[in-house]
Amino acid sequence: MTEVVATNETILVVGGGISGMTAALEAAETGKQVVLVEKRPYLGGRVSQLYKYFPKLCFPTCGLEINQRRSKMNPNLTILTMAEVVDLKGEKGNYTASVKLSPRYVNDNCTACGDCEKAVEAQFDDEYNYGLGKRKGAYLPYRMAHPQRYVLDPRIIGTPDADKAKAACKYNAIDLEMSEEVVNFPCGAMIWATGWKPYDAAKIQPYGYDRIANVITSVEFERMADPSGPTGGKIVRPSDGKEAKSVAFIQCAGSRDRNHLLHCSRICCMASLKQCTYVSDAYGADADISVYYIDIRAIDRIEDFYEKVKAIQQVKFIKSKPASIVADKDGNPVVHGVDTEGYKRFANAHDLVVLAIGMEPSVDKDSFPVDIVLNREGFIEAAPENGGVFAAGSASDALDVNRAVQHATGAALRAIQVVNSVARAEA
Amino acid sequence: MADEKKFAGYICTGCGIGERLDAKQLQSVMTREGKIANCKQHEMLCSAEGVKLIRDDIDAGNATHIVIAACSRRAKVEAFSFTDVAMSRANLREGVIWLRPEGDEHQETTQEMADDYIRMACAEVKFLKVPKPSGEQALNKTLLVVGGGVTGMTSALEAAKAGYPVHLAAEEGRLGGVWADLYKRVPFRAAALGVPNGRDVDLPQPEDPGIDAMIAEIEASPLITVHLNAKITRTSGAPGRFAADISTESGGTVTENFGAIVQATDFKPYDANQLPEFAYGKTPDVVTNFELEKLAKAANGGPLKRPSDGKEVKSVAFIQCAGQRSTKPGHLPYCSGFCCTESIKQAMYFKAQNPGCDTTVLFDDLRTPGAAGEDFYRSGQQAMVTFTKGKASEVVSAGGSLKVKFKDLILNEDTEMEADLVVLATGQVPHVGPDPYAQLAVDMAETEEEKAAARKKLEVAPPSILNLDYRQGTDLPQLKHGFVDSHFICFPYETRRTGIYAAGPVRRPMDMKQAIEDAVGATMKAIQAAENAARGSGAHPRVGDLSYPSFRKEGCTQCKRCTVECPFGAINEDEQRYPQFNESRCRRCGTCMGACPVRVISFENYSIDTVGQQIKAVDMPDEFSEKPRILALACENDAYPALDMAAMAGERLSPFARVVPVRCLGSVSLSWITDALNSGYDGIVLMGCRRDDDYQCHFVRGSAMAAERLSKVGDTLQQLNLEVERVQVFEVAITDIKRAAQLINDMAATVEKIGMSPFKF
Amino acid sequence: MAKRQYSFYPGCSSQKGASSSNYLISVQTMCEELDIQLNEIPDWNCCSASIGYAGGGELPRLTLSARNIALSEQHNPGQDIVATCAACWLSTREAQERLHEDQSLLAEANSALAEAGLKLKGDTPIKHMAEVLIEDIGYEAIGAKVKKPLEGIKIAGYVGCQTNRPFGISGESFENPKYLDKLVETLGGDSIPGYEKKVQCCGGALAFSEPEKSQEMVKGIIEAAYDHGADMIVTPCPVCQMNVEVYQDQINATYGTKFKMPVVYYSTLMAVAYGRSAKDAALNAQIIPAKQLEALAAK
Amino acid sequence: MSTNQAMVEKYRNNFLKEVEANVEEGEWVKMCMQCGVCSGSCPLGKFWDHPPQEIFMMIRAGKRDEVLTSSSMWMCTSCYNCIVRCPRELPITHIMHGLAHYAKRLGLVPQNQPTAKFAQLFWDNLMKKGRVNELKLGMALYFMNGFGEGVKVAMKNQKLGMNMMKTGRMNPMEILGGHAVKDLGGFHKVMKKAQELEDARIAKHGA
Repeated sequence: MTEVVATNETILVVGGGISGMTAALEAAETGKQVVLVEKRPYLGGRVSQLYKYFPKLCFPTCGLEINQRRSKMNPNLTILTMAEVVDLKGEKGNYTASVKLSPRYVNDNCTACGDCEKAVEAQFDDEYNYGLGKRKGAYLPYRMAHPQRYVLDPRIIGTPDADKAKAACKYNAIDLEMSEEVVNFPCGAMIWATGWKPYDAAKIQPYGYDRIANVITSVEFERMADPSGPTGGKIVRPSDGKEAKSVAFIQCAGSRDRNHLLHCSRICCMASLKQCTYVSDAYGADADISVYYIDIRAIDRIEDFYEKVKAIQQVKFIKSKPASIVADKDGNPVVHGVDTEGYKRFANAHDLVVLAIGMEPSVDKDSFPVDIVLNREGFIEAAPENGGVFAAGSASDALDVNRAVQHATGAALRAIQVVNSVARAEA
Repeated sequence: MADEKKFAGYICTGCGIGERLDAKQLQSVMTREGKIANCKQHEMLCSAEGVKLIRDDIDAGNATHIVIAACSRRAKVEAFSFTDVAMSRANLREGVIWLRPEGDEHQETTQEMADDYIRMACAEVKFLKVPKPSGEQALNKTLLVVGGGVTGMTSALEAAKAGYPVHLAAEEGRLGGVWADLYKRVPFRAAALGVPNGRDVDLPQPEDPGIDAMIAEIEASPLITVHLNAKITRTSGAPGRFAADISTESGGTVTENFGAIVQATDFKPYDANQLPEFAYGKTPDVVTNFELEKLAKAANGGPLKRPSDGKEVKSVAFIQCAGQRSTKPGHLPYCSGFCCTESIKQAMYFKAQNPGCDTTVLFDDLRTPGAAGEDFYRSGQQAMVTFTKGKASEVVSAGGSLKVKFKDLILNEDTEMEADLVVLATGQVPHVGPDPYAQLAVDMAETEEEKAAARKKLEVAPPSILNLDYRQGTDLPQLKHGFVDSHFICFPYETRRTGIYAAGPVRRPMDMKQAIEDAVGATMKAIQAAENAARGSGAHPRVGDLSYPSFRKEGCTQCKRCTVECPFGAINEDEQRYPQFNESRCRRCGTCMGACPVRVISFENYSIDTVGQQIKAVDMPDEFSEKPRILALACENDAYPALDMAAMAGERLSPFARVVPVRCLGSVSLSWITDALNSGYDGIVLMGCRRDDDYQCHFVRGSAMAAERLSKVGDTLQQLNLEVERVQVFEVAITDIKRAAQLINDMAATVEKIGMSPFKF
Repeated sequence: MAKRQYSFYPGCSSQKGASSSNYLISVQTMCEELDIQLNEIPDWNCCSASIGYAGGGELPRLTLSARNIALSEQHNPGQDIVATCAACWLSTREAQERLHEDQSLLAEANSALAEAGLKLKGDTPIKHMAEVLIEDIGYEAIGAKVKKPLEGIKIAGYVGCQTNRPFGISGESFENPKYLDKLVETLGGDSIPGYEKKVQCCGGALAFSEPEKSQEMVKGIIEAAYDHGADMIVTPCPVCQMNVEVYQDQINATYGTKFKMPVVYYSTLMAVAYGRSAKDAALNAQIIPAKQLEALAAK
Repeated sequence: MSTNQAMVEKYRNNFLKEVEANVEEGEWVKMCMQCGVCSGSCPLGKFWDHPPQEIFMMIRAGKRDEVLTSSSMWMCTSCYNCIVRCPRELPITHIMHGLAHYAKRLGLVPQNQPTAKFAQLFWDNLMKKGRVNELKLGMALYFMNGFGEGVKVAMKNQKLGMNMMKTGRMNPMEILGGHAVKDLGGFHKVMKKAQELEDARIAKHGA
């Protein structure tokens, strides 16, 4: 039975992505007791699945390493993975949270030696790679996963694979008897940092994501470009593994669209510009890159980066929301539409089309533990009605990492204001 | 047992260490050579039982300095968390067996590798001390907020809400700053939930700016002291003990002490006189977006009048990106981010009091991001604001009205429109002090052009805002376009002056909502800095590190390398021109230690010796052994993890490599290099982080400083008659999993080519 | 089991001696087999399709449909209106939605209807026959009646525009509706799921005013069917059927093609699969005979 | 003064307002976000002088005559591709019909615009008997450009006609009477009233 030590001066942070980690660490490093709850088996969230950041083209794992070290070192921080908040009772300054812990089937004896993975046979789609690759039924989600502990896929429990894994472990780290449990503990304030999920590309029917192998999403492309990713960093066509030198990026794929997401997801323009550099780095003069856009939203200092990418000869910008994509006989996705600057109709065949997929907030208003003020787009609005619950990062709006971190740092202060007033009241 | 050192060593045989290596041999190395008699083995040291084994020794007073020979220092950190003793970890798992192939032919060299890591850990631990806080300062909860705009007011209010007193210093005679003239603000919220499938009804409208309410709140707060017409004429000290002279126009100066500082000086409106093509200054009917707010506020809901003749405005054109996103001299190269929604809002002013007024927004890319942004765009369209994708080229006044010439990018034609009033959507210029390194830039400039450019920048440098009495200049360092430097992705608030945080448009252009949110975050960091200073704990990224730099005064030659190289300007010079370390300004990167030619600077848990002795401890086979030794000094945040992951990925590393993690390449002392060469190392590989404008060094300049220092290492090599290839410096990222190992293997190949070092004794 | 009752709006082209009179015949046969009773809206009028806009303004056009719905409410109360013609369905359903959204328009339409003593409530569900089949009857029930599976007959499902957009069949996408393919499979035939022209426009009413432009598009529709080895094309829309079938001679003349692609209704297929005669399936009304269906019907 | 001139007077330089007030669904034009998906989606797109998005931009730019005298709107096949793809859910098909109708009302349609003529024939045809008489419509269509032209077209379509008759899908007898609504009087009254109300609303806006 898991024990969580907490009081009504404890801050509960929900979501262990960049926003949740930031909020939790900033509060903990100010001397506050923090419990961080993450649904996945590891921290880092979506940024752990990015290859590079715009505009610096540096590596998310670099900052993640610092944050992970900060969390390993900090005595004020309790981390619960594979955990979800199922209920929150009480009011600002005096809540009781109920957190559901799913079984990992691996205890903290695990040394991440990898013997169980070798022993297990069953394979599943690798969610870390958005299903582009496979992973074993016993797995370390990715090399830098923190906590550095293996996970057993629940689907192998009760199969011979589970016993093989157990037999292979020299450290008695595999516990097949683990079962779901719910822990209740007090907290004074809650920071909701559940981030975002990529919009379901199959719903954007004209672009044929569900019909055309060589139409993929920007998040999938990010995994593809990562040298530690499913293709070892090679930019290729899913249909035939052929090098993808002619790549089209389609902006506002699901965003700014009343048929899909009402809001502008803010990051997609920059993400595509960044991904242009992946293709250009990979194929140089042989690259042929097209960006189909409505407005390029390279806001503030990031304009520099837009200029930098515009300077790449192999990159074309076409002001158009393409009408449709159809596959030709060779499986090339052909993008149809009109260049609205002068009305030139086009039907351009590419090796690969990348949909700059929109950000859908991961805030489910029906299952949300307390009453909360949401906007029409589904993001949490700051409001006194929310009591001691504060959104951080992309739960509050479509934000890039820089803005998510700023916002999360602020959220930490909002929570501290609550627990400090509790402390003052009790002093 | 006060200062009596009791050494203990623990060798883990789990994870294959026991199978792949001769544990007896390891133990004898530790006891005989490492001189650690109290040495134990365990088949799973990280287990509760193994940890207890160690804990018991410590609690029994039998261990004050311990060596753990097991996995990487990055693994099992929580299990091996013995904060009350000095600890060194020998990396036998990721560092040796996972990087080495199995098989008898490899056994000897692999074992030697492991033996050396034991020797190195034993050597290191002897020179480690458990850091104790200096108690240099007590808790000072009071914050200084510089800037009376929305950003500064927010910072003050939020700090007060958390129970922290604030002094708010405003340049102007009233609060509100650049935002004071706003008639209305762009709505903060997106459309409310419950409007059926996103129909374009009930969309957000321009709303009260809320400035007066803020001012009232500030005046009502017992924790906030406001200084109007105030300048900061001197700032000294460090987090927890800042002292600032606040001088007001009346001539009076008060000196107050602060725990931390927030600079929220916002922006200055762009000077539109640099836009003659748009007839600014030629006719009063061309105004900037900032000036329009004044007109709107004066009209106060009534019809907006033309400045020239007071005629009611019936048609207005907004020119977006005026003097922005342009490389023309005098223009701003960046996008100010706020102007698109600002113009929509202002167009709606006209529509609100006269729906018949023609309002046209000439834009290139309309930038209304997020939920609230896109909703407000539709809100403007609902109000029948016309959006025309076009580039304005010229404004000419023609008989009582204005002609705006532009290229319609959609209809692809050069055309023009008439308007009673033209509004230029001009940008934000960060309101910051002079770049402290402007002078340095002149000195460092290589070409004459660069020098000239740097000089120009120096001439037009604005007056100081903080007047820091720091050795490295009066204000916060800048990165680009005058915006304050920080890792603006992962750690946006980490400026290069510990305890002083920039908030709002001084960091990057932003609208009011963002400035408010940004202020909350900066305030969080300021509060944290004050609290950590009181604990004697380091600031980001080494929060909790209680060590701090100390130096042997008698050895110091006052060369000033440390005071010049510190990336955070933490070190001053005292009246006798000795360095003055200001512990709580220090980020514990060790760059000063690396800079010091006479090796007098050290930390209790990181010093010339803790690394130097490891280098010496390595067993050095003779010239004819065909067993070269390659030293790799790797940044602990990027290169070292990359090597760990190379091990997990099954990469292979030369058995002749000996890898030592360093806090930052900036902390690398040339003495380590020369000692290593003198003691017979055949090659040295230094791996640090990217150091250009897009630097990844988490100590900002550490890696760059190191590179500069090491550029001179060639001379050392020549003096020793050694080939220059024997020492190489690389930028290595945490993702360079293959490459990190490859670079070391390449050095092994180089050594094979050029031969062993003659300096083996 | 009691018969399902629907208020039926056949539309002009289904009338005796009109261009899709064969559609009506096969639909009636199909309905007999499926126990569907169609109660024709007495004295219905033309909906003006989507081409009446030159002469007809907004209100007059809406009033045309309003009259039909009002008649249905009066004479077939409580019955869903079902149309077989895509244009009829679309105009009627659109009119009802417009009038529902705009109360002032509704009031005006009603004061017009009052001239003939009619009143529109406007709450009657308006369905296309395809909706009735897929949503009300279901593939299983449809398949249960099959006596002569369409074995070995390869059929391209051509959905066209107005049966598909903007309303379409629930659960189907605008770009790749699958129901005709499922229907063909249900009847034992071979479908062509990858038929890329299934929602290509045939030109609609512009087949008359802009024949060349329309026929260029029809050419593509037929070509793609041949490319996939189709024996025939099936469609739920009389305009599509007409445009794709009857101009093949002219297209051959213009482009030197040798098209002879039969184009039938889903109801034609069902009538045959249900073992009914060529006459009941109105196969005799094919300008390009559907030989395999004739053979099967003759068995 | 023609209604056209009257409208020019009334709305001066603001064609967008004129469209908003007088064109069916015209109030949507201002909501276009200029993405161009409609123009790319139109099956006859390549035949439009000005595709839908451009028409919207021209309306905003006040290019009144160019828009209303254009034959673009008459190219709409009512396929609804643009409607279902428009990210702002503009009822583009209906706006095109509305513009076409408005142009027709103002008498600005280009000479011999075939769809304009056919659409008018269709309307007149259905208004006579309440139901379309395909035969008469077909004949009228053939001869809409005069007798000589008509004979040519008729000859070209002769085979088609024969086929239709053979298969019972065209009935020569329709030339006499043909299908009709029974309550023709009532039908005409209803439509007359509808037209009156329509005219009244138009008058409110000045045309």
